[in-house]
Amino acid sequence: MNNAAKTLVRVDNLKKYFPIYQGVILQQHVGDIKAVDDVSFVIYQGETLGLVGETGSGKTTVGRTMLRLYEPTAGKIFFEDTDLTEMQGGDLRKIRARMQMIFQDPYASLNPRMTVGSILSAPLEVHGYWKGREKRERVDNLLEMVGLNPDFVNRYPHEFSGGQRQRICIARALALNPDLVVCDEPISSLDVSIQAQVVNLLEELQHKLGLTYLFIAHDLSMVRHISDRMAVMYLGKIVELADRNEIYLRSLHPYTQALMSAVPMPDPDAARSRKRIILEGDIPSPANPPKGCNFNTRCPFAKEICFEQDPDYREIKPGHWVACHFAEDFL
Amino acid sequence: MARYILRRLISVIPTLIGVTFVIFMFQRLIPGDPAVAMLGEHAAPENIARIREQLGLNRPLFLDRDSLVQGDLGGFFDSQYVRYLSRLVKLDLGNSIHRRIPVAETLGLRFPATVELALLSMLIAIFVGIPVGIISAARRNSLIDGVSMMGSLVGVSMPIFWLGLMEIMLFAVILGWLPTGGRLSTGVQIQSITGLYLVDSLLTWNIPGFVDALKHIIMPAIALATIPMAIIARMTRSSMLDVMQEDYIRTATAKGLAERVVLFRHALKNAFLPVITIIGIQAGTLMAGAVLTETIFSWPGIGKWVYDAILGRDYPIVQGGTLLIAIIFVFFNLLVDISYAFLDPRIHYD
Amino acid sequence: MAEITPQDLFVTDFAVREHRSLWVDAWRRLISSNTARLGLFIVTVFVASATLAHFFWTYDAKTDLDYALKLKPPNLRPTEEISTIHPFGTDKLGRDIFRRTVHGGWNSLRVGLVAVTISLVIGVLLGLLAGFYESMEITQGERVLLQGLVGLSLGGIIAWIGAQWVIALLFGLLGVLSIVFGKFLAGKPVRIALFALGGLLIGGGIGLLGAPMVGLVCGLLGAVLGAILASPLTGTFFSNVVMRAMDIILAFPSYLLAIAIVAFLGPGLEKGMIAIGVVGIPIYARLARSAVLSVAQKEYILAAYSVGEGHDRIIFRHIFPNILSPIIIQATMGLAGAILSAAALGFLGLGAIPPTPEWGAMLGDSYKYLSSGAWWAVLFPGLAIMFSVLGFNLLGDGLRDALDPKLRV
Amino acid sequence: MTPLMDLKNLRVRFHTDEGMVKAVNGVSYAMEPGEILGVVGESGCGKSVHALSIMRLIQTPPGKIESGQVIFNDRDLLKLSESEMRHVRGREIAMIFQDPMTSLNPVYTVGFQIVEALKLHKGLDEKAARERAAELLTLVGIPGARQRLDDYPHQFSGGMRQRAMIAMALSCEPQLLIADEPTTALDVTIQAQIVDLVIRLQQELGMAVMWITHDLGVVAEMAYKINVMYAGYIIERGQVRDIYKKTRHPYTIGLLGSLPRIDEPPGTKLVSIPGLPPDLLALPTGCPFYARCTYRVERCLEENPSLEEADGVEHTVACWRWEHIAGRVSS
Repeated sequence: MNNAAKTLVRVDNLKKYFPIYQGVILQQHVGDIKAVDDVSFVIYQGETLGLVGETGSGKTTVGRTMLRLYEPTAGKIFFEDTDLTEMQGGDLRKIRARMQMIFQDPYASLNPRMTVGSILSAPLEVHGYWKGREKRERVDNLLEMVGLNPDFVNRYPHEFSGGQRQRICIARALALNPDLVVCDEPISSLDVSIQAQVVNLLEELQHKLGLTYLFIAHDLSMVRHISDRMAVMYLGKIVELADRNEIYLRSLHPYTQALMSAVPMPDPDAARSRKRIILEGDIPSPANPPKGCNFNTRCPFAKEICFEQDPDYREIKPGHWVACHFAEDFL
Repeated sequence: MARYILRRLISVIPTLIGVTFVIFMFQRLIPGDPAVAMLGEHAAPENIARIREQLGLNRPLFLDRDSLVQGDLGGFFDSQYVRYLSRLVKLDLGNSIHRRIPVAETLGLRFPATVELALLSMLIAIFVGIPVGIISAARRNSLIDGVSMMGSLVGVSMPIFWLGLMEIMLFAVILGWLPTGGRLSTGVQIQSITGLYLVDSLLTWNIPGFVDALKHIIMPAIALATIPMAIIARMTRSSMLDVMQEDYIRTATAKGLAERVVLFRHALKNAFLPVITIIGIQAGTLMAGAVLTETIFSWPGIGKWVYDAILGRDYPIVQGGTLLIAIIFVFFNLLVDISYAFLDPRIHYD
Repeated sequence: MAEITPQDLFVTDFAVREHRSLWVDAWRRLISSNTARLGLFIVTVFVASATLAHFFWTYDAKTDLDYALKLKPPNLRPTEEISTIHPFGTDKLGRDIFRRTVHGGWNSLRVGLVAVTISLVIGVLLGLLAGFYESMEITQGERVLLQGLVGLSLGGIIAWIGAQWVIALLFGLLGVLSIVFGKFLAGKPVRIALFALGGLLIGGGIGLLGAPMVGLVCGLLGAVLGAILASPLTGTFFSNVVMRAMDIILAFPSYLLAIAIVAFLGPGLEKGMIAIGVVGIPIYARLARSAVLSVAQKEYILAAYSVGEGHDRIIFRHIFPNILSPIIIQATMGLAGAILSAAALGFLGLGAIPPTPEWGAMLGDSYKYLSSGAWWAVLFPGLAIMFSVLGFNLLGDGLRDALDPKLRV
Repeated sequence: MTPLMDLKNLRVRFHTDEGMVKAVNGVSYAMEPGEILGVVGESGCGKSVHALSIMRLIQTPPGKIESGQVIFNDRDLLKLSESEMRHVRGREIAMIFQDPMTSLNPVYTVGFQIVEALKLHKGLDEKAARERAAELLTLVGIPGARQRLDDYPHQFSGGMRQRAMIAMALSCEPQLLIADEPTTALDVTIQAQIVDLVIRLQQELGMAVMWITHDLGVVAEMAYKINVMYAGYIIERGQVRDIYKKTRHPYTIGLLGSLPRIDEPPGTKLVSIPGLPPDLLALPTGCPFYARCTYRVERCLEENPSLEEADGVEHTVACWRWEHIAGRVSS
């Protein structure tokens, strides 16, 4: 993906802190969980940007804050040229039609008391573009598009399997013809054989409808498979962002390198012969991140400066962004 | 943990203020003039005026705006509610209308009788209810389980005053084994130390006194214990069943521990938390149930007294009794929350 | 051997579970359980007999009196002495207990039903809103409303002291202003000081019109209120106010509070209904709130937001249908509890006014005759209470199993 | 060499309201001492149930071991009395579970839970048991082990808890460790730590390990042999290289095809398995994979193939057409 492509979303210095309150009588604000801490990136029209990170890295929060499902603490989010952080009420609801989301848990993201038909027609009703017969046809259409039998409109979500439910979620996200779809771990609760079905469907739909994806997941190989470019998050910050091949072959951040080497490989020869970097210890709590570089508690290369100074997130070569003091040394 | 306990303690204060407020507002529920309601329609006007003055009924309820306009800041705050609160702090609950004696004094005198009854009932409820619940859970869907759960459902559905009457009919009227009511037979004396006759008679080694007290207390105690016993048994069972689904129970079994150890060491402690909550609530409810039970068995406790007061429209007694029981109820709930801190290690960090 | 392509397999082989709505599913589970069927049977018998008796078996309690038949034991066959049949015997006024028990059912069940309806409607509404606004960010419009109302109502106290109702309006306006200019000096102490000053001027200035002391008090209170209004209130505030009020009702054992309320209100069936109903509110409010809190965590609520659905749709289409199960269960059990409470009130002479037949009152009337051997006057109304309560409890237990979310996929 | 464990025709059923769930349908295989066996399959394939049946931890009712033998150290575990079985559990066969967050009792300290097992099986006194527990925690790589004995499980991170679980399982030096998806709930970097730890411990202590997982990637680098399970059957079994390199069952082929690889070249398409796993309430009489199989013929609908020798060492496949498939895959 070259930089000449049209920018669809630009996120500038986005922060989302969840305050922690404590106190015996009056609740006092004693600190923050820095779920997203100063994150900047762009998403180009028609591409898939992958966002990987482990538990607590803030990847889900990035997706939700980007759609203003959470109020951002600071920073700007531009969708085309409009600043989402300035929008309110009706305007926001209108623009939400153009940015949709697919959620992680297909069992929790469909209302068990609503039929598939009413789940899919809800967005159509709210925005009022389709009415009566057109609406019903649109619903049938959507179901066919995601590979479900349109006769299922009057069924309830509990009558479907996880993979089928996730298809319904995809259909709902596509109901309003969005430009951007944030896929928040859409496959992590599905079985392996079903995962591939859903990923193939997503790819096919992107092709057909010209969608732009932000694909959030913890499964590195799957993110690499589906993305054009990918970003790696650690403790609320993006540590590295680059093209999918660049980041695999020439990653410049020790965390990315460790992550890549830790990914299981379904090939006994390759798995046994490769060099693995086993990281020590656990991910620190985002309520109490270490001083200096976030990764210094586990980094095999940490030097003095890493414990004092937060590294800049910089474009080290065209399209390859990294936040490490010694990134130049890995070049 | 200290922080948690402190926080719970402090959170009780607004509740207690609310409780006094509600009880204070009871007076407003009386249709017409409370003073007339107390003295009757035909009371002399000067008596009514005296009562009104005595009870401060001619003061405003909360704040006196007129005093403020005159520049009297003290008078502004001198209201019925403030007076009521300041009397409460001095443990003055007012006087009984009919008997003209302080309510607090009589409450104090009658309190031990109620406590003794409630305590014994609670012990019965706990020592029967919990084992029944455990056995039912351990032998789920067995005959024992079916019978005890059906039994406890009947127990929950039991009008306790009716159960009391049935007991009297069977054991007192038909069989004649037990006395119909009261706390002691005439002529039996027990030296009062704690006010609890069962304890006092044992402390003074007064065996005939103990037996007599026991004979009197056993029927009301069982009647009162029925509902909490049934509720505790049901709660213990469902909580045990929940816990037994947990992964750590499977871990314990996979370690090779005997079923008994898994049940009593690993399941019970976890299952106990909701049971404790129920016990706390039931302990408070027992005091309220005492109004009915004490009435039927002529038990000279607070409940019977409040009942008589309701019939006699002796409002200060009803207010005082209600306040005391509500405070005990709040106290038990507090106790439950604090006991959590000792039972659940996770709470230290909340 | 022709091989099949994945496309051929795609749509045809979808194993979908049998089509059934969740309610139909629950109903099937309900009637497949023995306890629930027994409960349903008992409840039906009581409801049907009471209703039929009320409409088709005339009974005038005021004229029902026959001293000749005072306290006669049950007889199933006319004898020389008693020419009428009394399957449950007669009471102290010679009234047929069977007839009174059947008619008493109408009153007892009615008290339970009305009381539960009162607690259910108010409690669920409060709990639903409290839970919703606790877990959701409120919209700008709701924020203006909330802040304006808080300004208005707290300002009302100051207005009452100052005897100038315009003060309340001004405080309402101050609250709204705080929202409209939410970003103005946000988070800075200066903002609080400015609003406090505004409150001081509104309260003190207008209060001074009355008397100096009034101006002083109103000004001080106004300053405090102004400072409070400086920070925009959140939904949590609303929820806290509601739930603290509920806590206070819950601080009383429910029996006792109902008894005390009726003790002060004076006896009567209607008063009993209200008292039992009011006392039950917090149970439903708490239940609804905690159910809403757990439902609000679900991703389908977030999904509804992200397709642009508004608060009204989210509350009534997404949240409400999903919290119904625990409320239905509780309402059934609550009916059992309310019937018991009503009987207790009646027994204490605080419920139905004689001679209206009501189970608790019938017991209260007759228990003094127990020592003279009239067991039937006590046994039958008591059994009626117990069985009707048991019926609702059984049904509630069955409903819990049928609607239990843990069993649902 | 006599096998450590010999499973013969194990069948497990669950009697539910909806009907009888055929969870495990005649599973037979043998495990050598000191071997690492990978058991792979998607959810509902019976892999966990068969492991729990070996330990006799199936909840009865609704579960029931219908038939079969579990010969372990020359005796049939399924015929032992409950008290004899208790001596097997924890001492001869130990087990660790999927979710370390819920597998430790929250109201007892980690130390207590390890000491409990040591006292039970080793007859150690309190002091010696504590000493040994601290050693075990050190062995599994928990820093400051002695102090951490008195911590409650909620004070441990997920990875630490799984380490503690492993320490507990190892406390009595079992001959077989059954690990039931031990890393599924953990992050990739933590998963790498745990895998590394188990491989190291297996080499040091020489026990056999059964690693149950849905991820063909995880077991590729450590297992000697792999059982692939589907709908309660083992459908392919063999040495690890044969399974990955000479894959013969269409399900295994599909499973491998639907797994993206971190080292895949751009433009790779995932091969998904269409459809859904069969309903265990109503298993077809023929091959359970029939409905999803692209190689199916009429015979597959009528007869269920049993495991037969395929090419490769100890490689068995349950498919009528494996030879035909072998020809196609290699070409």
